[in-house]
Amino acid sequence: MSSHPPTAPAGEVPSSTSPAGPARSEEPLPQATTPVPPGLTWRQRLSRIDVRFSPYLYISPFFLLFLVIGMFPLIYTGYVSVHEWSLIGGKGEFVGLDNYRAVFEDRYFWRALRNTVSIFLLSSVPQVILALIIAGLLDTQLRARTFWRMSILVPFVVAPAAVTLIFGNLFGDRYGLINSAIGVIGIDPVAWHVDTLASHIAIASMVNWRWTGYNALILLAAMQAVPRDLYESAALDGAGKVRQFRSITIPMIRPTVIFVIITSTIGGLQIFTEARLFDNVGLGGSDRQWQTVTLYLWELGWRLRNLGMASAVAWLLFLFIVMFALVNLLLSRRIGGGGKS
Amino acid sequence: MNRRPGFLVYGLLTAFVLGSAAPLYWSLIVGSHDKSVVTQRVPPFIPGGEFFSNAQRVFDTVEFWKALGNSLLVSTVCATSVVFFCTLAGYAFAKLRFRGSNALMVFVVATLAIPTQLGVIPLFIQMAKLGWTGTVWAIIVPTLVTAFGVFFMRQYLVDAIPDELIEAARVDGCTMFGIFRNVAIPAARPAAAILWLFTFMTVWTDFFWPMIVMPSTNPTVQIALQQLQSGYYVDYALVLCAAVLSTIPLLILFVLTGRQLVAGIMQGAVKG
Amino acid sequence: MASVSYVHAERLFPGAATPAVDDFSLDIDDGELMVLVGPSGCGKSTSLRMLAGLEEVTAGTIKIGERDVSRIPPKDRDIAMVFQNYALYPHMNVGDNMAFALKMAGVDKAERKRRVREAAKLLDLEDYLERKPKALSGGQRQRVAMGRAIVRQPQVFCMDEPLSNLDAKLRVSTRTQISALQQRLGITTVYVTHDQVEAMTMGDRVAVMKDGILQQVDTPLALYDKPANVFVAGFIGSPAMNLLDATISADGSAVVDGFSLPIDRAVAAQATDGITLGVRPESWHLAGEGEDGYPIKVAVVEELGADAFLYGTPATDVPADLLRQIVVRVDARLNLTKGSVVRLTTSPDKVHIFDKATGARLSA
Amino acid sequence: MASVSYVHAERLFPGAATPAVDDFSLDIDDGELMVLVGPSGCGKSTSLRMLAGLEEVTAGTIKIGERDVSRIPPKDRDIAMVFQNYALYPHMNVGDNMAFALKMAGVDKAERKRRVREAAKLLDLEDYLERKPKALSGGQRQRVAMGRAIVRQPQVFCMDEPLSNLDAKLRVSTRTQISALQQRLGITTVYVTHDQVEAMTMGDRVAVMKDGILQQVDTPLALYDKPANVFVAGFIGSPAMNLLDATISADGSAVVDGFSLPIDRAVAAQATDGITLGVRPESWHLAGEGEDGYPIKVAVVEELGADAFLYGTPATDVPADLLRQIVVRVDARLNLTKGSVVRLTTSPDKVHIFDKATGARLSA
Amino acid sequence: GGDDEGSEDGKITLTVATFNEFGYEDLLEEYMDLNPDIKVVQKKLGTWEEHRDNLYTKLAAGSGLSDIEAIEGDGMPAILEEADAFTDLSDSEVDGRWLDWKQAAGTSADGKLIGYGTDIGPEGICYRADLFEKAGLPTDRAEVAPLFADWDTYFATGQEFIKKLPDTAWYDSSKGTSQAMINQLEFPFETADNEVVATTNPEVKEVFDTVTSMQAAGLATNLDQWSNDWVAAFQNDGFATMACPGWMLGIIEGNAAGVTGWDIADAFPGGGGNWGGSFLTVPAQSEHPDEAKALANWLTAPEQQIKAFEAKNTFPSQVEALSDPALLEATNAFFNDAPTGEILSNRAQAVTVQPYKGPKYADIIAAFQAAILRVDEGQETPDEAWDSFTADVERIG
Ligand SMILES: Nc1ncnc2c1ncn2[C@@H]1O[C@H](COP(=O)(O)OP(=O)(O)OP(=O)(O)O)[C@@H](O)[C@H]1O
Ligand SMILES: Nc1ncnc2c1ncn2[C@@H]1O[C@H](COP(=O)(O)OP(=O)(O)OP(=O)(O)O)[C@@H](O)[C@H]1O
Ligand SMILES: [Mg+2]
Ligand SMILES: [Mg+2]
Repeated sequence: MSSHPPTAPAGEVPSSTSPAGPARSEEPLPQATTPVPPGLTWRQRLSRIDVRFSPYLYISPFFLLFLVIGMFPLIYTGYVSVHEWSLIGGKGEFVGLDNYRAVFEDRYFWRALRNTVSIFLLSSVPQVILALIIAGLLDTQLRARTFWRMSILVPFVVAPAAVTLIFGNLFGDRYGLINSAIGVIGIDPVAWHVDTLASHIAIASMVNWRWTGYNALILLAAMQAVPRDLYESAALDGAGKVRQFRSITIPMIRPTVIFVIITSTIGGLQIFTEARLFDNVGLGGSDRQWQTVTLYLWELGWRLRNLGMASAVAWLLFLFIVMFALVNLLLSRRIGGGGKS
Repeated sequence: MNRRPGFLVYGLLTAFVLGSAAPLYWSLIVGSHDKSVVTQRVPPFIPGGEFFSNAQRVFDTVEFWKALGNSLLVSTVCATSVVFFCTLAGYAFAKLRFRGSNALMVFVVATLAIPTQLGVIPLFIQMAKLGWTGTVWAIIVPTLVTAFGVFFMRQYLVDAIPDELIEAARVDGCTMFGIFRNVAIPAARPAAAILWLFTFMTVWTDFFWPMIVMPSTNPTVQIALQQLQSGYYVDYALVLCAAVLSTIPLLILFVLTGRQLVAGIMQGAVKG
Repeated sequence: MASVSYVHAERLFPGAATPAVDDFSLDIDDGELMVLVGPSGCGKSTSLRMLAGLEEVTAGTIKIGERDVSRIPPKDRDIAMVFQNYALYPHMNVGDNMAFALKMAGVDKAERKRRVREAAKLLDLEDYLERKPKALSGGQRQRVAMGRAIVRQPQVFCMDEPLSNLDAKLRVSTRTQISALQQRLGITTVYVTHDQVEAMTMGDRVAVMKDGILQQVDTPLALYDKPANVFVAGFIGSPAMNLLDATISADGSAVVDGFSLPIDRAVAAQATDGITLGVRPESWHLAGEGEDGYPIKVAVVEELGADAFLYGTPATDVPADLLRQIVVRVDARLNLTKGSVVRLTTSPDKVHIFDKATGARLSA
Repeated sequence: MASVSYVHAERLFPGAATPAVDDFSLDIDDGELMVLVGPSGCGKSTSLRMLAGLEEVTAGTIKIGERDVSRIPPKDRDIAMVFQNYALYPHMNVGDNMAFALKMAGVDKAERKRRVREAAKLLDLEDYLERKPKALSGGQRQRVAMGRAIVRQPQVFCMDEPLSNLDAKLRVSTRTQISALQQRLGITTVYVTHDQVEAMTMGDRVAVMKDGILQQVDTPLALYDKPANVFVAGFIGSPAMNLLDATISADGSAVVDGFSLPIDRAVAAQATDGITLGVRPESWHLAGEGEDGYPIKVAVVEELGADAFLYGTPATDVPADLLRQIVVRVDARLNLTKGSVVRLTTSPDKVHIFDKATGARLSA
Repeated sequence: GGDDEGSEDGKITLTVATFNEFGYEDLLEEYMDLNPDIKVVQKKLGTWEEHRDNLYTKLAAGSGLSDIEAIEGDGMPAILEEADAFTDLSDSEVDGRWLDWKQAAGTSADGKLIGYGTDIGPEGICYRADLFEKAGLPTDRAEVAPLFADWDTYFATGQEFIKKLPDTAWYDSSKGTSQAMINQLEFPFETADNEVVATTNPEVKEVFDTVTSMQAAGLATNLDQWSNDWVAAFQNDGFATMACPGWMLGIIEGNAAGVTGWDIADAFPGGGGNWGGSFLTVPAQSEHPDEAKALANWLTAPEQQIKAFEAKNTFPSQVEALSDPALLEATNAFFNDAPTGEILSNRAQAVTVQPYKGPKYADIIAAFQAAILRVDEGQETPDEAWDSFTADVERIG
């Protein structure tokens, strides 16, 4: 039955030095005690090389491009940040940490930081809570569930720039629809473009509008992965719907909640478009009421044409994000009750 | 349990959905009236008939056709390239054993947390040196691959391709690339479609980077939108009409592929 | 504790053409362990879940004791359930898992603690109370699931394939533990399985289901000895009963593949059309030298150590087919070469006779 | 076709302290069906995958025929493999799945077609050639996986638990089909399972592994009759052999729970320390009236129809423990009430004797 | 940007980047007719700020600028700092073409002419005659003019006005008004050698104090100039007057579409004032600097500027054009058929002082106006606003 040709043709040169080549470290050579294997054919050797190097070949496009467009800029930002560096004139003198000091001494930096944190809190906290509620509602035996899921996601396809223009209109200080609406129920118009907190709420609401549905779907996916029999078991154990949500759903999807919180943290600390387009000046208000750190970075770099200082801000922003992500992780662990065991 | 949800659930969901749609509807209302509508005490609640004349003005005021063309080109090229390269890398990370794979994957994940703003300045300097600022290259090149794409494809392929399938193909006589072609690509197809969509949307909606590298004379859709609002006076009928116009392509895409998009988001999550 | 009755209970899933459980009537005595058994999809789980209140009863009623519970929410039925995947709360430790139902019922902390400790002792789980489920082996998780049911001291236990996630060895030892425990506690138990060995070994009585319809309820041995129809005959027993289509010859004996087997004529006479004969593997004998017998060509002999099973195909003109086999239990040390032909006999009182058209049992 | 030899083969996973397969030597004859059996994680799959080239051999060699294949890539080993999950290419139809390896090998289209058709006929898959795997039942998928291996006409078949995804009934019928097929094709086959019944029924010879180390290789019956050590004794046979720790009394008989059992003195004398006695469930007899015997309190009697197994605990002063049980095969129709005490006897030639310290067999 | 440059069928393509409304559409057509071998493409942006961001980005990138780039007057000093990046446009042909101060503003420290002046922004006061009538004020533009003779009478009239019509502010924004007042100072923020004196200059402080106290008196709308609400205020009788350079007429007309009653008075408090006006430059990046210079020359010649004025009210900065009958006879229907040409010409001649603009001028005045806006918005008291203005100026350096 064997229809195969003999595998080692007679003419094959047996290589007495074993053909391990680069394989040495991973596939040890046969020990002296075992007989040296007969030489591999050229084809077999090729296929060993194939096995060994293909993975690197597959990942290399990513890493090569990433080195150029991701890694290099990252490090270069650090380099720029310790130089005087103007947008037009380019590199100037080495100034050490002066740019950082200048940033720290600039009250608008601190204001931008405050605004960023405030907008981030106003956007991520209600967003996660709302997303949890929506996900809970979607995690039922709905009719036409695809319709509901897609509807929830509609805001996601609206670009932030468009979102901001639309909301910028809705949040008009005197003649905006929202002020008209709250006027109906007897509330005085809110100066959305003047009052610090109001402007933060307005900007946060844009972020929330766009991302809540998206996050709800992520949470929904996690909820659906919760085995149904846990709910049945809990029902038999006497837990009502709300209790089930609290005692089963939330603890079970905790990792995903943390994931959502962290991604919205990273996103929240980078808010730019909404703040930039909230008015037509684009600097974050007369008193920088809603200037975020990224907008501040942009102002430094492209309005004041000081790339050195802007780079310093970029690095600081990075540190803040890392810090926030870590704090978040710790906090959510603690809150989630995962601290035990 | 099989109890169907009651009115409360449907009611609340309906409220959320209306909330999701309302701002878009409002921009349609404003965008289809003349500009006086913005300051009316009681705004109209149905769209008017000025949409097409407003749209005409949008095209007259800014280079909207060019913007649409640019956005379409950039989004398509980036999405396609991301899908190709990230499937390749994601597959390697998901299914191939090689030295350093774990460390490299950790690296990929870590880069997910790096804000785009961080690299903007050198990237800008680099683009300027290459003479690409102001051309679509400046947007395309930095998005040819994404760490997210690699991560996403890896997560998907880890489960989508049983190890046995790869081993079966090896025993059946496939080369490494043969396995990629015959086993990985067919298996990756659903995720690849989702990643394509996702990248397309992300690139389409991006504002920050195009704003820095693209001149207003060669805008993407988002840049064109911003130009409309930055005049000495803002004609909201015009601006919101453009907001609607800029969203229409994605809305169409969404209607066609929303199901996959929803599935994709949910998939990414369970495994993320 | 209480008895359980299904009275013409039905469950029709929305959109389904036929009910998943149809006209299901079954009385379970107080303290009895009733096993529901049947092939996949026959409606076992649905029946059980109807009792637990997890599945709506679309017609008929279900009673626990004298109380009609058909419309009562699960938590008020005083039932504990053990799920196939145990449904342990992964974020709670073993103790909390066991105490959860008591907590919901507002039992005070000291009492909760006492009852959990008691159950843990019974199940040899005392050392694991602080562990999370994922730090337990499969068998331990199974015991925790049992413990969670026990602490509640409910009127009825419902168990849905509680052993199917264990490996074969553990399954065998655990099933005897569950039987023993159930007897000791004396709590009415409904136990679902698709494994007939489990059904036979555990049940006081066994209810066999197929396509949502109850086929037979009886003690394990009665099911084995007097299956009510072809389905039960084929389902109960391993290896399965040999079922042979036969015609009745002029002299009243049954003819299979051209070979005639002696049967009880009185019974055969009741058949409307053809008949189906059922012979258990252990009911065949090898015919002696020169003795007449049903000729079988040996395909495989499975030596199980204590016994051996011979698989073969009728050595007749009918073309051989790997899928239609005769199984015979033979002596373990008999040396039969593959391909040789053996001749089988049996005695009329060991042949089960079924109506071919209806599948119903004709023999007494 | 070819024989297969493992020569002191070892697989040490990077980072692991001990090899997953250690000093494994095994010769498999041309055309033989060798079963590797053992508990989960014992290294069965690893051994098989080393043969297929999917797992590196870190020491020793593996030969197919006379050829050392230890360093040869899988595709050049001329091996076909059947995986537990079948590993069918989901996007190809059945025909393409079967033809894929031939296509890779550059076999021309007409020949591919012919060979696929032939295999499909053999496996009764002709009607399904156009279907995608997901449109097939579990049993059909299993047959496709077999077909994919068959069309290649390889020197060796490697099968890793090819039946474990089938339900119990189908598993039993399929295993006889695989045996029959293997005999017909006469291709050397290495078959991995963790199910000892499968091992016993299918293997020409069976290799029992534990913790990466080969324990015993022999025919199924030889394993049953003469297990080389306590592990094999306990692993082979269902229900498992009763293993009882015993001391040797002054008169040379073995004492278990204070009760003495007669054994072969010559054998017992070899023991260094204590001994372990092994008695299969079917090797016990119920002692007659007045006769002396090992007293067992009946816990459960499992009626399986043809047989019954009695599970009980020694009726001694030692506190009862649900987990330590004596299993006895008894007559199916014997009516034993739970809680009653029976007395067991056996004969010295049916008692397996093992060294308590090493576990090695002492009896001949 | 630069990708569509170069020649097709031997033609030279020139790009002209402008912002807002320069009124060049027809002129460029005309130029192409006159020069068949040249193709001109205009790139138009919305605002100067946006145009400036774009311009600087391209300057930094070293490529991508148009052959002709328009520069707003306030931005010119900073551009002069980058004079090396632009072509010297000096040419005997254009000597004396512009008002002196206009030409000086386009000339770098080392005497290179970087920008050709296009227009200037002589300011009048636009007012709502209908609201004046309601408030019992005169409505005829000749009678109104004396009310606007100096800042004191202007503000005093305002006080009268708001007593009658409390829901309507007197002027559009503190920002616009303060801008008008700053435009009348000679060295508001920087000395001739570019020393920053913004916070020590008593004149600046006086402007600040005046504007904030008038705000406190209720004369201002408290709206940010150019904001959406400011735009909306045109439609809602939000205010009655505003400082009104020529180019503002078009904007008022656009924002106040449908509102009747606008008029313009031939008067400006404190004499005259200039607000805005732009330049055309030729970046050194241009591949066709000579052709570009020729085009810029042609576009800023008096005849062409008159046509631009007719198109978009951009008031000429060319000496010759000021006496052109086409300019002097121009009227504007929206402003009650006011002889806007004549009025603006008068206003231009009334301009006696031009503020000196150093390189930091644009940033400082932005900070100054932001400080005033903060008072308008009630975020800070005038004192606080002044303090933070001081800090901002320090930050600008
Ligand atoms: N939620 C549901 N909606 C519609 N049909 C269902 C639902 N649940 C079960 N069924 C159907 O009802 C029938 C009985 O299902 P059930 O789960 O009771 O079977 P089972 O006997 O427990 O099978 P198994 O041994 O596989 O668990 C099946 O045909 C199944 O498809
Ligand atoms: N890729 C790997 N890396 C490290 N250790 C491994 C790997 N694969 C298997 N092992 C270890 O090797 C040992 C043997 O594994 P193997 O899969 O051969 O067991 P098995 O006998 O097939 O078990 P099962 O019946 O569960 O399939 C196990 O202890 C396992 O943990
Ligand atoms: Mg079930
Ligand atoms: Mg295995």
